[in-house]
Amino acid sequence: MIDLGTRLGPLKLKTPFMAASGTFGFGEEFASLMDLRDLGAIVINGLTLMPRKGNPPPRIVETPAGMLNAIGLQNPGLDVFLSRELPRLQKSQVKLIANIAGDTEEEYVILARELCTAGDVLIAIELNVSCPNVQRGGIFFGTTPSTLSSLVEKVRRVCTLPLIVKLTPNVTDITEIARAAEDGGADILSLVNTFQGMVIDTVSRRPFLGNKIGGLSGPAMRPLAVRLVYETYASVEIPLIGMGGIEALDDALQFFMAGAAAVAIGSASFSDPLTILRLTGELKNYLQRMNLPSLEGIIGVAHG
Amino acid sequence: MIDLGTRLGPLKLKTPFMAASGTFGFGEEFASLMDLRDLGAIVINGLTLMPRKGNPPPRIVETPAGMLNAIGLQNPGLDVFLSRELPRLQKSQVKLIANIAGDTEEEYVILARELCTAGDVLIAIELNVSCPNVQRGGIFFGTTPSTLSSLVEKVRRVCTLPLIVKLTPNVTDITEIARAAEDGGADILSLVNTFQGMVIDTVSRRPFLGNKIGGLSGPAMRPLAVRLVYETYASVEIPLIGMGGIEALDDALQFFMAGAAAVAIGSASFSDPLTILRLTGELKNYLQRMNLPSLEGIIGVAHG
Amino acid sequence: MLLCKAKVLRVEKLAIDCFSLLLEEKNLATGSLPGHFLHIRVGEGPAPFLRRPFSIAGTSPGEGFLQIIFRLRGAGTRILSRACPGDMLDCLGPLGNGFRPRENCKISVLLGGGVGVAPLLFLARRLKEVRERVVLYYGVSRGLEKIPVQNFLPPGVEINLATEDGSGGFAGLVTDLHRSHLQRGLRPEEVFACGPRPMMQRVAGMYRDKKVDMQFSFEERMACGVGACHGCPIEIKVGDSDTVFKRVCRDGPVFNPYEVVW
Amino acid sequence: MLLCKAKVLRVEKLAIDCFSLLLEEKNLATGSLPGHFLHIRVGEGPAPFLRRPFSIAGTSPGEGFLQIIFRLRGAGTRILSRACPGDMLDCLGPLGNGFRPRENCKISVLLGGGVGVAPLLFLARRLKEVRERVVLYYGVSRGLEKIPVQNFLPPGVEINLATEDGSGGFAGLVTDLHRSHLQRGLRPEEVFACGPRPMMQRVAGMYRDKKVDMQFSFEERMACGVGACHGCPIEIKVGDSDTVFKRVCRDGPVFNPYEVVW
Ligand SMILES: Cc1cc2nc3c(=O)[nH]c(=O)nc-3n(C[C@H](O)[C@H](O)[C@H](O)COP(=O)(O)OP(=O)(O)OC[C@H]3O[C@@H](n4cnc5c(N)ncnc54)[C@H](O)[C@@H]3O)c2cc1C
Ligand SMILES: Cc1cc2nc3c(=O)[nH]c(=O)nc-3n(C[C@H](O)[C@H](O)[C@H](O)COP(=O)(O)OP(=O)(O)OC[C@H]3O[C@@H](n4cnc5c(N)ncnc54)[C@H](O)[C@@H]3O)c2cc1C
Ligand SMILES: Cc1cc2nc3c(=O)[nH]c(=O)nc-3n(C[C@H](O)[C@H](O)[C@H](O)COP(=O)(O)O)c2cc1C
Ligand SMILES: Cc1cc2nc3c(=O)[nH]c(=O)nc-3n(C[C@H](O)[C@H](O)[C@H](O)COP(=O)(O)O)c2cc1C
Ligand code: FES
Ligand code: FES
Repeated sequence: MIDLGTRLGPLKLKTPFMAASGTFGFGEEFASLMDLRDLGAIVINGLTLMPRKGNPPPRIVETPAGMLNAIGLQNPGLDVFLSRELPRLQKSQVKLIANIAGDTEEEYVILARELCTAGDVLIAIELNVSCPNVQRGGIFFGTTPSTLSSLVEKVRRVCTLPLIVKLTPNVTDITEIARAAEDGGADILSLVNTFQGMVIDTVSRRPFLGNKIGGLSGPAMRPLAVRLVYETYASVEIPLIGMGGIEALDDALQFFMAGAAAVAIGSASFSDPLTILRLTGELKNYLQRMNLPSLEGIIGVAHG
Repeated sequence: MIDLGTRLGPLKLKTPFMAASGTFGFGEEFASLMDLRDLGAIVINGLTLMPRKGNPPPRIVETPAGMLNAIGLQNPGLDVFLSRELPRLQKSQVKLIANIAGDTEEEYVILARELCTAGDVLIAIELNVSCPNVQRGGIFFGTTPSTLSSLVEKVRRVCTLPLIVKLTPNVTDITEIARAAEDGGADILSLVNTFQGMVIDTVSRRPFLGNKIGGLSGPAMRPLAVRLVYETYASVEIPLIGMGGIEALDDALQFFMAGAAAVAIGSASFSDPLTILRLTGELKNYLQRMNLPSLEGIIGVAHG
Repeated sequence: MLLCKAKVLRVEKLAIDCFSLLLEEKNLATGSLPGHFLHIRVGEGPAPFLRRPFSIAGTSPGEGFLQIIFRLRGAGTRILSRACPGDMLDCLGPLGNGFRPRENCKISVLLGGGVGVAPLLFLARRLKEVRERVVLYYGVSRGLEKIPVQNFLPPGVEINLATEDGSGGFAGLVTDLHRSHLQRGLRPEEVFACGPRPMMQRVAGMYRDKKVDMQFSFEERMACGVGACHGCPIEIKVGDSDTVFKRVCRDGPVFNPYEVVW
Repeated sequence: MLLCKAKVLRVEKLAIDCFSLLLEEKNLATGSLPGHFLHIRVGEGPAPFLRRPFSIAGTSPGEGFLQIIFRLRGAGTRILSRACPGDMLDCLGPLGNGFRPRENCKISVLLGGGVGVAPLLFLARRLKEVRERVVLYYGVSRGLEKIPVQNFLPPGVEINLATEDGSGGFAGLVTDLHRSHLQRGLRPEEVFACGPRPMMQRVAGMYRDKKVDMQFSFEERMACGVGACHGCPIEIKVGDSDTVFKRVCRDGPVFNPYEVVW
């Protein structure tokens, strides 16, 4: 019997495949195509305390083997989420992880505290300290070790759910940032968010995106993300969730072997909404073929 | 009459298209395919004081819309270069730029001093403070502002040729590094070198490259490089050479509009060795069509 | 919404850089209404990375056929134009909210600019069944780009062509042609439009004071196509001074132009 | 070295996952020698990003034809296998240093493992014109993968087949077959090999004490293919204890196995 389950510190998942924040909505948009309970978890779109309008269009541009996005955390804000969205989601039996972003430490703390007691459809909190597409907050917290560990500490105090910190790749040394998050009390690290990029429209002679800068996701960035997971695995004790350009099983295996105990699928769901389920089946076959009773046997093996 | 010439501070080039270091050898390998004097300049493969053996194989792996390389600065060292390679190159009338890397400040200084007086086939010196594939030196100098400006200052003192500093993209804030190089006395900045990445061979369950980590080049990284050029342009006064994934004229135009006064073509020469000449012709047509007498009219226009 | 493979039956060149693609997929054909679109995966590998959205230009539910009409723009449409009969195309659809014609109404006007006419052909066919007059305005910049819209329409739909290069029909902008008809007494009760933004904006401007039901179909870059990513915003007025970004893919692509921030 | 477009004349399936490609390009056909390779651009877009190197398996200089034989491995060879007659393939070549047969010599032995036999077919044809005996050893793991080498060879070349699955010829490793012949008195004066590294290493090992001229063709990942990037290193002994990395593309692909660090 193959067990696809994976354990990330205090968090247990049925499968190691999650939907990445910002790419799968609350899952509902895809509900008619699959049984959402077959997903390891869905990390829902980034939430903020107050409603966010998001960035002006265009927000998306395709790039070689990838895309830039500059959504700008469009979301209805905590109150509307709690009163309008969550009750509906409660009934679905889906495993949801809330991705939260604040302008200030206080906002993160409020978001975490409120969401931890909001209902058991939420199984973890992911701190987004890595959004490249907003003016304040977001990535600011994710690039300075001391700022980050102080933030994580404060959130840790009110957070009764497993606490994930999502790291930005736009730093000189991710291991330093990762250790800061660990020191602050993170249970799990998730890496990576998108790389900052720009496309210039050579006809209008201006940056193409409304926000000028966007975040690169997709296969183009995969080797960069694998490296970051590999190096972070060697630097912290807490488990990792890997992501960045995963489309095929081999891609996911690279992240597992680099040290990720679970992976998230982001933009691949745009071209194939069934990516996560396909990979789930393929992983099962792979483990069977390799005579491995569970995923554990390959997590981090690339470190030799 | 269209003038394809471009001026980068003290450096004047016949065309704004250069061959990027490490991808075009000394040009000789391609000499039977084209007249090398039609190139703006060739930045030759990284040179070190002592011979470098380079990294164990494999050194190259293809990735989505790009590749990783981990050559490790294989080169015969300064002495052999000066005695064996340079005399031959002197005769060619090609414009060469030496790309140099050291383990210590002293090594950079010696390399720069010797090369500045070695012969007039060399028209500039490019400090490689951004090679991701060597243990010491290289990228170390390119990630700390104070270290970098001190290095550039020392080299500046002995460097009688235009001094280019080539920046790494693997930093939290490239503008800080760029300003440090400018403060140190760089005439020109060239950006960017490759992004650190990794591919794991899921059959052997080990990093694929002999050096484990390699540098990503090619179209995959283009949007990341354009962003870095755009931001650096707004932060320094000295001219920029842009590079990263340029294959087509539109790609080069993005860099020009972001603020580069010249661009370098790297891995695109692998799939099409004639890329630089093709782009040169296309740029001429473009300027004609747009009624622009020279490139200057579009450099940095994306900043509005 | 289905994720399915539709069989390519025919690829036809309609005009310069303009093609129609006839597909067979029973459920798509049955479920699609005018204004709906398909999100199509072109190519196999990682490039092109994203799906491409195309309006549905018509269906034959009985046979299980449906059609799109597209213009060559970049890599994705180039690949599509080379599809061969028998190829299976990965389609997500039908997506979006279609046009919602009025309950009781006699005269419908449809304005299509360029390939924007595609969803209007589908709509005109359905409307003709229930309206006294269906008046289609179709504008192209060059006559070479004109697709033979009459082949896609039942008899009785009034076709008014405008070409900017004067090579056929009215010489000038399709909006000017329409305006002249309004001045001569045309009184539509509902107006549908799809085309370049400046054209649609001109149409909206023409009706600023009128109490005519207007539904325009908009375009925006899309990633998911189903409402999950907020990648395809359109700015919509709320109350007197506020605005929000709605999703073209899920809240549209058809919007009331009075509510759109142009 | 030329950068040119070669016309695809024929794509033929030779065995499971194994194809031959017949190309027409006068100058390439004339300039290529056994051991040379082509660096071929597959596909149009950014993927696959790098060219793919393939040994030249034969030429007909008179007609301007040349041939490669390849095995399906990944995206690049899949695209190549779908080439159609008339397609123009962007080729850089001939590249590398070919095999350099001895001046005076009667018996040549060639050992090919899998598709590594490709350059040896070309070599065997040329050698047969000047040697008394040309003995080819050809090993495959499964009989299904066996290509009909006899069709590529002139009469008189002695073909010795080994299949690891025992489905034809000698049942076992091609190196064991060769060893048994050596034990029974075969005395080659020169040995050429191309195939998987372990196989070539076994061959080299067999001749450790002998004074036989040996030339093996090696593979490494390549970017430029012309010697500019140092991407394709092979470790070569220098003197007693030192080594350097040479470039497979420009200094090879043919090397003396005694000098290679295995
Ligand atoms: C709801 C909707 C319906 C559409 N219906 C039609 C139709 O019926 N016929 C038709 O010819 N075109 C239609 N379009 C536009 C069509 O999607 C684009 O022309 C097509 O995506 C271009 O792809 P490409 O790869 O050829 O071009 P490229 O320019 O190479 O595409 C690059 C990227 O930009 C996107 N893109 C480019 N142009 C547009 C555009 N106008 N709108 C949205 N995304 C764009 C592509 O999807 C892709 O992600 C529609 C767009 C939308 C949003
Ligand atoms: C000098 C030389 C001669 C060759 N001759 C032949 C031949 O005659 N017939 C034949 O079938 N194959 C030959 N090969 C191997 C052939 O180049 C690879 O099988 C091919 O590149 C695989 O491409 P792919 O896209 O199908 O595989 P993928 O695995 O998808 O390729 C990914 C990358 O790895 C490289 N790669 C994969 N395998 C090899 C390999 N064995 N050697 C070098 N690069 C590799 C590819 O070039 C590409 O850059 C030769 C290689 C070299 C270096
Ligand atoms: C359209 C889009 C929106 C995103 N929104 C968020 C977000 O709100 N919060 C967050 O932490 N990450 C967000 N991300 C980043 C993804 O969760 C993921 O880290 C990244 O896309 C890399 O994975 P991929 O290559 O599989 O897409 C977003 C990505 C995309 C493409
Ligand atoms: C094989 C290879 C070797 C390289 N060697 C060097 C080098 O020696 N010195 C250097 O400064 N950059 C080196 N680079 C980086 C390139 O000069 C260039 O910055 C990078 O490849 C991005 O451009 P591209 O995407 O056009 O290749 C190398 C790149 C490649 C692919
Ligand atoms: S494209 Fe994702 S919400 Fe519209
Ligand atoms: S592939 Fe560039 S040197 Fe061999």
